[in-house]
Amino acid sequence: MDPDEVEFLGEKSLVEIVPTFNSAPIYFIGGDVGPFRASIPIRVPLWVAVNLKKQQQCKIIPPDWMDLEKLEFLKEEEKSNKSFVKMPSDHYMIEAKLILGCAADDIPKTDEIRTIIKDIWDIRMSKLRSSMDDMIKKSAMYAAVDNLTLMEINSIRPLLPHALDQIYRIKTNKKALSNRSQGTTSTLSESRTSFSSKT
Amino acid sequence: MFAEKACNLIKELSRCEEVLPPYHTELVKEVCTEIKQLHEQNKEDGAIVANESSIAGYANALYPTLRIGSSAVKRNVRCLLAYHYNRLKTLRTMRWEFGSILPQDIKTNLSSDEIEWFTKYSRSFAKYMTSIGENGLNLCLDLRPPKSLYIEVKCLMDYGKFELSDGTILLLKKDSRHYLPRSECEELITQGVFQHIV
Amino acid sequence: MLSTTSYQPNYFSIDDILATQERTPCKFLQNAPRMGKLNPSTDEKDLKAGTELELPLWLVLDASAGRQMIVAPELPKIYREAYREILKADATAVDLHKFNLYFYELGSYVKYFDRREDVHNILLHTFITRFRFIMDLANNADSDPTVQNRLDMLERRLFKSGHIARTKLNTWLLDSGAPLKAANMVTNHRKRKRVDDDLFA
Amino acid sequence: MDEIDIESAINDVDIDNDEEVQLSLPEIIQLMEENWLNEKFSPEVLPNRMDIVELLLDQITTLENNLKKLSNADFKKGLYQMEVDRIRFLISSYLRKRLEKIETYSTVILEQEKSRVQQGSETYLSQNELEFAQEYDQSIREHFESIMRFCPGITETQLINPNLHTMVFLKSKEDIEGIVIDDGNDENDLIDLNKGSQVLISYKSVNNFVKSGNVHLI
Repeated sequence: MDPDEVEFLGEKSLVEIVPTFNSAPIYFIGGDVGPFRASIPIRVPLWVAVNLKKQQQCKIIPPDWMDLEKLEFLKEEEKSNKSFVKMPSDHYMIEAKLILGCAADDIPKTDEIRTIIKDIWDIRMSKLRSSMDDMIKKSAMYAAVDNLTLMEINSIRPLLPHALDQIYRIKTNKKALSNRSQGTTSTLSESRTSFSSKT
Repeated sequence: MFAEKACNLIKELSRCEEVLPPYHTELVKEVCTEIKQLHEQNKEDGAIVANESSIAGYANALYPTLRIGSSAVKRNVRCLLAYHYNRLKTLRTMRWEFGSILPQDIKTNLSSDEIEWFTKYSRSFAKYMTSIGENGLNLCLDLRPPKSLYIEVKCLMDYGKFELSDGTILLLKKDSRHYLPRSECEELITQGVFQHIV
Repeated sequence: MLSTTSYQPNYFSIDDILATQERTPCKFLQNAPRMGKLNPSTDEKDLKAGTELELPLWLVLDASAGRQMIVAPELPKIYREAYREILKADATAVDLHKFNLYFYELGSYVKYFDRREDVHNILLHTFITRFRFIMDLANNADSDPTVQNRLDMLERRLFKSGHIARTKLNTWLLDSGAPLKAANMVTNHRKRKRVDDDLFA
Repeated sequence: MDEIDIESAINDVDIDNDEEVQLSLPEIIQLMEENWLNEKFSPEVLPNRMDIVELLLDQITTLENNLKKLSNADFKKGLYQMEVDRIRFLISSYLRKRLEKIETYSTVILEQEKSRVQQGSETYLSQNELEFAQEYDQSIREHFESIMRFCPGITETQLINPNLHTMVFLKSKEDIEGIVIDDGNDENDLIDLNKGSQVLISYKSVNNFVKSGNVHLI
């Protein structure tokens, strides 16, 4: 999946804005948004917020987690923890990118926030690389990825699943010599081998 | 060696991914000839093995030759079909990317069977798209998630007149720039007429 | 093939056809009349039992299958002990392409030529050990493009798909929006056309 | 155009879903997204959801017709159009993915569909997809026949099967017990999934849960 497709899914998460206009609700197929009253905060899908912001029709209120102190704490936690820490938002990277990208003027200390989110992302990326290597070394055909966000999961695709597919194929490719014929169909034989480290 | 030529057909394809090399009529013909000859020979040998052997056929002196011969036919056929199959796969993608009319210089690289197949595929595909929902749905559009309603594009060639859905007519000249609804120019971007300016 | 699925051979797959074209040593167990042409070092019409030859894998597989074996297959040398030892010592240091462009695919076929599981084990060991190397290569945007010359075909596919995904992610992280692009084939067609045009310039 | 038009257009929907209670439109979009992801990552073609595809297409057609009446100056027009584009992307990407698989595995899929009909079970393809699959499959066969005309009768049908062992990521929507992990060795482990948990696992271990909607691929 391409990152912009993950972003597409993340854009549905809600974010608070302060509109500069008055308007009746918008009746989206995906649910009503509004009514809008100038200066009264309201929650809208991220893609709506970004579009309104680009037209100078609102201020975006940063999500609670987009706060330097909280992020510092999160970064330390991520650093000291061997496993992945649960992120405050399932789409933190997408929210950060889109909100900081268009509403820097609404958010204090944008640069610091941007840097620290990137730090957290980098720490997690490096953990991901070691986990992938571990998994391949053990040829593990199962892994829990509970605290990974969709964008992070997508960052190890296709490499990890494809490498495991190939390991499985090498492992199970044990057709008996007698019933083999060149260029048969691609069905895998069901026979198995006892080699490989136990997962 | 048997099936060497057939394998050369495959090597030709493997050298150019995502472009279609000219249909190699001559080599295909040579492979067909090899198959035909081997097949005839196998039939002859097979008859001898079947007739002569009072015991099991594999005791016959010609049995090893027959085994090798039929393996060679199988291999030749595999390469021949794979050559054509993979070309159709590329052609299929071309229908999605170029639309139902292929550029002339690509057309000249196709066999007449392939041109016929392309027309057939194009028709089935169009029929399928028309059948979706009440008004049909063009699957060659909306390839990426929408980001903004309007985008800036640069025209890469003298294209001529282009009508927007509201009836406005634009004259598209090389290097001209336009600010247009994304949905209206996506197809021309895919076809390389427009370049999306970010 | 589907762009998103990992490699799996089928009847039409180009890689499987090329992998089965690789030469494998074997010994004829029976006389094969009129097959002397398989042996380039003699002009004899028939091929005698006992002749040792290197033949394409597809032929060796067929001729060695079933109860009545025409040829006895042997392991290509790159899967024999001396080479296995090199891989065991440090698989990441090996130029696998020099071993064979279809190291894993060919190996998956010929591993049955050996009764023990040594070849099977070395295929897994090699793949698993070299994964980190391939991952780092794919993640490193400006890695030297010639490095991938040391990969076998299966590894190259992995590298390539990983590298493309990584580049897309990096672009996403840096840029405000991915531009809409001309289709791949359209771009290739243009490029090639330009080359063609240049020839006549 | 006044707001009522759009509102009535949107609220005018009755979804008859025999399997579950009536879903709201936001829930239907959610379901469409899950089916899009399922189709994107599952190696085989899944039971079609043309019911929700058609429902959403009707919605956007109505909405687009109403939009023509809305002044270009109204900022809401752009947002409505954007949502229409989002849904259309979702649907067309979903259908493209299905078509891609239908073409690649046409022969196998057609056989499976035939046996589904014989067993009286629900077919996976829509009627239009089925027709497309048949035409496609036949066009390939005819192409091959034409090539082999010089020496008929020496080819057999060659099947391309999806690799059901493909590793996939999923999110569980329910608690599920006793999923078998096939790691290619002789022993198989069992695992349980909690609602909301995410795992990387072989598609073959979970394909039934994907089809029943207890989990969705991510």
